[in-house]
Amino acid sequence: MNEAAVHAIIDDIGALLLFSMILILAADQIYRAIYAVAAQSLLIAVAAGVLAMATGNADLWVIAGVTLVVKAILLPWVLHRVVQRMNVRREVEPVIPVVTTLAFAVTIVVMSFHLSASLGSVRQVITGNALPVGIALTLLGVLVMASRKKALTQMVGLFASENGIFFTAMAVTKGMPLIIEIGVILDVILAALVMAILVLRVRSTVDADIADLDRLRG
Amino acid sequence: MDVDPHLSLIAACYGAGALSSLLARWSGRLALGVGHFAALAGAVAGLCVSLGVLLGPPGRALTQTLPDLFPFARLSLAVDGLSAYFLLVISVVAIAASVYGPAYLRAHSPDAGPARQATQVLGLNVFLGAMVFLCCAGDALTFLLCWEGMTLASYVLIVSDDRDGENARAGLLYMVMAHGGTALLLVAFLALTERAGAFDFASLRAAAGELDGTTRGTLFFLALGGFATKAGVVPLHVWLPRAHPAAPSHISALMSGVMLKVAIYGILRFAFDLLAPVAGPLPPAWGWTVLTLGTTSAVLGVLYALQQHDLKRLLAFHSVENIGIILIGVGLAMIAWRRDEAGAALATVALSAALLHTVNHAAFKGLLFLGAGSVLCRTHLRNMEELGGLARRMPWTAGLFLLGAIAISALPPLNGFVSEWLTFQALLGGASRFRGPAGLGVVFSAAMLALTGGLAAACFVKAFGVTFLGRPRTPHAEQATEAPPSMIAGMVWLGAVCVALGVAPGYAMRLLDAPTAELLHGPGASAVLTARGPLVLSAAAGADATALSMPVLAALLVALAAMAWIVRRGWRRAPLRSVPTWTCGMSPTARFDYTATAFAKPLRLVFAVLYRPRRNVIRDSAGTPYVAQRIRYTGEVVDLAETQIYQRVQNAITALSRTLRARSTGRIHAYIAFVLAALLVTLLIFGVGPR
Amino acid sequence: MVEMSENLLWILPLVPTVAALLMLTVRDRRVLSALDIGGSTVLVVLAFTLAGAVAADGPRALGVFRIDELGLVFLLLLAVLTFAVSIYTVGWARQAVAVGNMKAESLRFYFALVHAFVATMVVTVLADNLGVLWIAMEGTTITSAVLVGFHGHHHGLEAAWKYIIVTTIGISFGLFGTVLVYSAAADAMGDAGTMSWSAIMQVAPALDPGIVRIGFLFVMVGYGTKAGLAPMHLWLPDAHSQAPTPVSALLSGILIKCALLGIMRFQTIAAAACGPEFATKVLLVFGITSVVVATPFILAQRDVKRLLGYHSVEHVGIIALGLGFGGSVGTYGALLHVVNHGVTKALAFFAAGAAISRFDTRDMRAIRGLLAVAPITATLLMLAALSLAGVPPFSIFVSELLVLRAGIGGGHWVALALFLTMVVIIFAGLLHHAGAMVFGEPTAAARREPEAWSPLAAMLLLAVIMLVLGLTIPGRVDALLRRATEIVVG
Amino acid sequence: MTGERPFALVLFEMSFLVLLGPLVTGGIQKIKARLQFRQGAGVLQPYRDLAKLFRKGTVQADTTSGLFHSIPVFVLAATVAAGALIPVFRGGPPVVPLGDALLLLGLLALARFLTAVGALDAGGAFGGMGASREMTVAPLVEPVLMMVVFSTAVVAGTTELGTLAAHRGESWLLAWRAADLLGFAAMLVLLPAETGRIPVDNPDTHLELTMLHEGMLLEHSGPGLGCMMLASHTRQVVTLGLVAALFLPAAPMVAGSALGLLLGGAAFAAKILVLALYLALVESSYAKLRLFRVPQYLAVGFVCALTALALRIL
Repeated sequence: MNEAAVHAIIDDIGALLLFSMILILAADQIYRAIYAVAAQSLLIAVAAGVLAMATGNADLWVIAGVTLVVKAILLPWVLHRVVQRMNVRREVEPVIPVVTTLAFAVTIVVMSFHLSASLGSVRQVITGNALPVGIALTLLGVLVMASRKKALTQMVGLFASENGIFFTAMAVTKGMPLIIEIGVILDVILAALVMAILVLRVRSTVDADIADLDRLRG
Repeated sequence: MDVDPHLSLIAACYGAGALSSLLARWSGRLALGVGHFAALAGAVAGLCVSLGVLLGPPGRALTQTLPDLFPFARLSLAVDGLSAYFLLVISVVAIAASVYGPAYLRAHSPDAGPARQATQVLGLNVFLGAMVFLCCAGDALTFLLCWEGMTLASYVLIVSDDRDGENARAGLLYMVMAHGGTALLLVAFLALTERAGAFDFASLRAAAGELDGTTRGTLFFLALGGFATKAGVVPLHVWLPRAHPAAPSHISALMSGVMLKVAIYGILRFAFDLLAPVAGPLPPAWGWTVLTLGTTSAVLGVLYALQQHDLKRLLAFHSVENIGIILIGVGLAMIAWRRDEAGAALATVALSAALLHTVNHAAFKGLLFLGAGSVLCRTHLRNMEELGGLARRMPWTAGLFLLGAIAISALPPLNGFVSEWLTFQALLGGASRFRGPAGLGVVFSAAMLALTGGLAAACFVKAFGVTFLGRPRTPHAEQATEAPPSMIAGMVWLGAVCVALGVAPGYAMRLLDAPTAELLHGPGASAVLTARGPLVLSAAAGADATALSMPVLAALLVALAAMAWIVRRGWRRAPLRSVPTWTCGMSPTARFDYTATAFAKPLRLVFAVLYRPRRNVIRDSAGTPYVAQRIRYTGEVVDLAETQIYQRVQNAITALSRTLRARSTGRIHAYIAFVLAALLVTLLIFGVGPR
Repeated sequence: MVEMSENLLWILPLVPTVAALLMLTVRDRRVLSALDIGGSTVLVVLAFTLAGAVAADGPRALGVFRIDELGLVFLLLLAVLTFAVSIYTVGWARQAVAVGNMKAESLRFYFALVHAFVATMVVTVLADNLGVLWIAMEGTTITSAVLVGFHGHHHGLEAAWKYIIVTTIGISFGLFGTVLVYSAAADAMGDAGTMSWSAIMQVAPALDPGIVRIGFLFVMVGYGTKAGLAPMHLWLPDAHSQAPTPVSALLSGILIKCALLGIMRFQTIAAAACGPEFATKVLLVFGITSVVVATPFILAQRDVKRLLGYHSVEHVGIIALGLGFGGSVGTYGALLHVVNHGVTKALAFFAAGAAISRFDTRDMRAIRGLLAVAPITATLLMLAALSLAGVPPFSIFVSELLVLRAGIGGGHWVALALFLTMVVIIFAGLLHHAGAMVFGEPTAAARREPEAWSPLAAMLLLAVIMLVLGLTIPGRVDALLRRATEIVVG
Repeated sequence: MTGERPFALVLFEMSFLVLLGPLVTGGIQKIKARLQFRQGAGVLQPYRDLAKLFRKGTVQADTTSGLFHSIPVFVLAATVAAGALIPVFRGGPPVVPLGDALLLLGLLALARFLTAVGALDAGGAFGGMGASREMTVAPLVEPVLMMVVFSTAVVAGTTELGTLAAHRGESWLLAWRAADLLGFAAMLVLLPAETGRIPVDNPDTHLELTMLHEGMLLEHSGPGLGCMMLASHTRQVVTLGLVAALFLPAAPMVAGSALGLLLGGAAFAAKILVLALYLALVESSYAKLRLFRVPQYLAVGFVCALTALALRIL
């Protein structure tokens, strides 16, 4: 299929990604957030597939598969299990009001578009609006982590921002080298496991959410 | 350039001394002996080297390149007249200190472990070596390294003397202020080296040649700030009266007598050598600043000294005063220095006065600190209110201390008077030369100098009288015995220097030739001051100039004293009865003796503006207000600089950081928010490039 | 010889990995320590052989690995510190097991994790491929996070959580930056993009400045978080203070430097693409911020290990300042400071750890009179404090001098004034704390048993390096640093 | 104008001053007595006192150190040596340069220092009190004296007293400038302080707590006390001589050294007499000041001296 179509598709997917991100931001229940991030990863996988078709780059197919398996299925499942294991309150507890968070989100999105608008020829390398969307997703994911109490929501935010990076990465012509992508994903999995272990250990030792501990200060 | 074996010899001596601290592993006593002997050897070698340079052919400088330790700078030594002169000053006191040291350390702290003795030996040798090679440094890096080595060694000596918190605090204050000073010096030096592209003084001189006025001034004032901190110039002096008393006494002698002078060396080196404009005089602002600082330090130093009852603390404050006197001379020299005849002559007188007072102060202040050390190690008391009556128990120490007291009070026929006389003459010459407000300012600082002299005399009447005379006030003082001979020997050496420089200063002028001629490009000291032969000091080159002949005066005094002695003895030996002191018929006890507080009380009231004295009287009367059973009086004076500046700044910083730390959160969300914010801000500031 | 030394590139990371795997199989403490020391010894030997080879004939490359002088500086520091740590750990582990800070059966996991951690750092240093660099960096985070929380009490876990979350965020930013730079490279090279740093450097001047700028900023903030630059530093005092002492030494001594290596790699690219002053300006800002921010927390600190943590923030700031002042002098000074601070800080952590184990507290108000209890440790602590404060004849003075030179040469007067003021204030604070701990009368609670040999040996080793580097810069070190400087400055 | 003074003359002048000292004291006492309508003792009384003292034995406090015994000797020596600096019979620098006004002040200060030390030696309250007060007043007097000396020295370009006197020459009050007047006024204010008389000190009392100088002599007795008394007489005349040299005109020069000496001596005696009269007047017309009023009193002198200097220099 031709450039323009790919651009259009990628842009649409980017829009959907942003939408899912906003869902995560606005989610009032942890499960919803988890489902949203799963959906997001699914979209990433789709995008990978599209690009693979467009560029005929076999690596992208693999990446699409791995993303699908790991990030759209495995990690959400892990999160889900953890939530069940430590039967916590399912509501997402915001640190700052959701509305404020959304306002921040809007500014971030605007800024990232403004920023990438200042770029030159290189924009052809990254397909369509992948760059601003990627920046936005990454920052918004971090915004989630900063504005939500529960450790699990923070993990969700982390994966969301990883998704942003992935989106940009694969939108770069011919994607990144396969081995790197794989390594990155493995790292993400390891990190997720370690985090899960930490969460559970704290839950077992002191009955509190690890993200609420703030005894170390100053 | 001729590589010189003598400098290596000095280095070898101090190095050996430093290494000998390892002997403490087997015997601390041995380590002390060997270490101090090595220091003595180094000092003697230093003395010889400096005399060789000073008395040798003019313009000859020893130079020696050091191994290239750092790729970015070549280390070297260069001993010109100025360096040699200060090397002389250091060596004179170092000889006394290293003779005095071992016996003092053994007597003062007999229970000291080998580790401590090793530290003290190591510290002493590193301290001396650092000072020597600081004055001999031929490049900025050597200078800075020795400068910091000097500070560090003295710090170690302070904190190692006594394990109590007081020493640690004193050391901390000292170290911090010294570090601040070093920061200023670093900037001043590096600004030059970056222009010169090299570290050696010759290139720095060349680089300073191209400087514009403001940069030159800025650099000078930076350096002046750094050196003034080390020299204990008011208001940068607060560390000095704490740190110097805390050190072992012979180290106090070195710190007060020599280390401060090293700062003077730095000021001279910077003002007249490195930064001096190629043509024309120094900027007047420099000289006036130094003169003002000097006058202030002189007056305030002695005023605060007057109210101290801790013997060593009192001496430390007097160091502030004497540094002030030296700086008066330096400042005047900087103001007066022109490249013409008369200017050079006046500057020569002023600078000679300063340099002469440098060695004089080193001698008598060293002597006084050693004397205080003997008292300390025999009575373990520093508060003179608890002493008294020591003159009968430690006659040698008392006599030598009195000698030092007369010298530091600038009384004839001793050396202190000579250098202050020169300073006065220089100031007078300046007054009649400048005219106008400048002249008046100069004369005013002369009057302040006179005030300083009088107050110093008062202060030392108090110090000597209360410490050594009257009745012993405590059992410790009662049971005091004379100090061991080696300590006496150390003091005798310095006393002899005081007398020699006092009675025959004309011969010492020869030593001032090289430094004055080099710095001022003038005729040199002896050409001006001893124009009428070494027996007569004259205040200017002319034949009709004011003259002073110390030898004749000394002879006259001796003759008159002899005659008076005969008259006093009378024709027939009159009987001598010994009775109790008259105390209105009561049986006299030590409580009748005048205390130091009481002695200084009138002056405290006269200068109450500066002292802000606090007093509280606790009067417990048994029920009835008419009968007082006991009255306790406590009074103290504050150091204005300390209370008004330092404590406020410190409190402000501490309070700020406390609150910051208390307010800081431990929530991870804040951490993340900071990271996010940092990224956003950076992107907004730096990210948006030119379209 | 040549291929031999290229083989070293894959052998080096393998050594600690194999050691770690072996450790998992044994339980006896002595055997573990023996393995530990053995592994680190091999590492040191190989590292120095490699250094010789590189000094002899130029950088080596093998696949995604490449060693040049810049990396070599960090590799040698890493090897030496690992060696010192392994010596220190002998006594430390015995003591920890004795007082029950560590369970004997979990000891092998500890040792294994340390070596895994070292392996990841080795990869970080050797990586030529920026992606591999990133992966290894994340790997260090994961392994060390587990180590930080190893003691298992909730303080440790809290620190570990903050550490892994915050640094992972940072590193993901780093990844994003890497991606952007990669895309720029892909743009410049036409179709086939590459992630190899050396290859990108070939085309660096042709890269699109706009996107490289954004990429560098992402990397700066991202890896800067890992390096503990303010204001992303908040996790650092927590993690470095909660980790077991040897791990703290590794974290402060070398890990944050590895992050700096990453930044420097990208700095070279950015300098080539957008002109040098852009990158240096950013580094300057972050550097001065770190120095200023660290100051009040050092002054008002009570926990000795947190104190050292904040000191790491300050010194990373100084390194960034050196890079920010730029020029060959500044960069040289910064690299030298990397080495000096690594060695000194490790020494400081060792001594502090010894003091803590004697007084059973990290509250400096409760630690008194260490000199009377453990003279040698106390002296070394004092020396380390003086060196950290920048007093000659200790190494840090020299590197700070060079940084200062660069600043004055560049005429950054404001930054210099701030820097010097803060350094003096910090000096006061640090010396106050150290003096309070070392001097005075020891409390009754203090343990008075004689000092164990192994910690002393480790500390003395580091102290000697600290002193030697303060008194002189040997010719070989100088040559190494010069070439490394050329690599950064170009 | 006047040639240099040979060393023999200097020594002669010195001994002359020493011999003159008690007479001046006696004279002042006599004038005071007359001003108070008393007969008063003869002008030679101080000589008689000295003679008696030197014949007496010594009573010494048992707590004193070896120093105490020799202090009077050195005090006397220092004071007398100061006398060698005063030009008596004629101005002009000495052939063998000895010193200048600064040295003179220094020697007097040395004497004062040793006296104060001796006063503390015996212990007991009075000596200490006297020493403390003396050393309180002295530092305030010295700078003002110094400035007065400077105010004339900046013109002559030297501080050598003979030269200063020669420079002053025969100029009489008409030739004075404002600066001279102010300097002289300052000097007159300082004179009682430096000679230890009312309103600053009171030489006539011993056991009154207002005493300064006399309190320091309390523990001295016999020949020692004699030395101290002689020293204070000498000190007084030396101070007067200083004033005379600085401000009062010298005798007109005539040929023939003998006649010249005679004239000079007469002129000096006259000058001393005038100043003695002044002291006596002040003493009998003022009351002793409280110690803490003394600084204010001296401040007057300070201001005068400073103004004199300003007029000279500006």
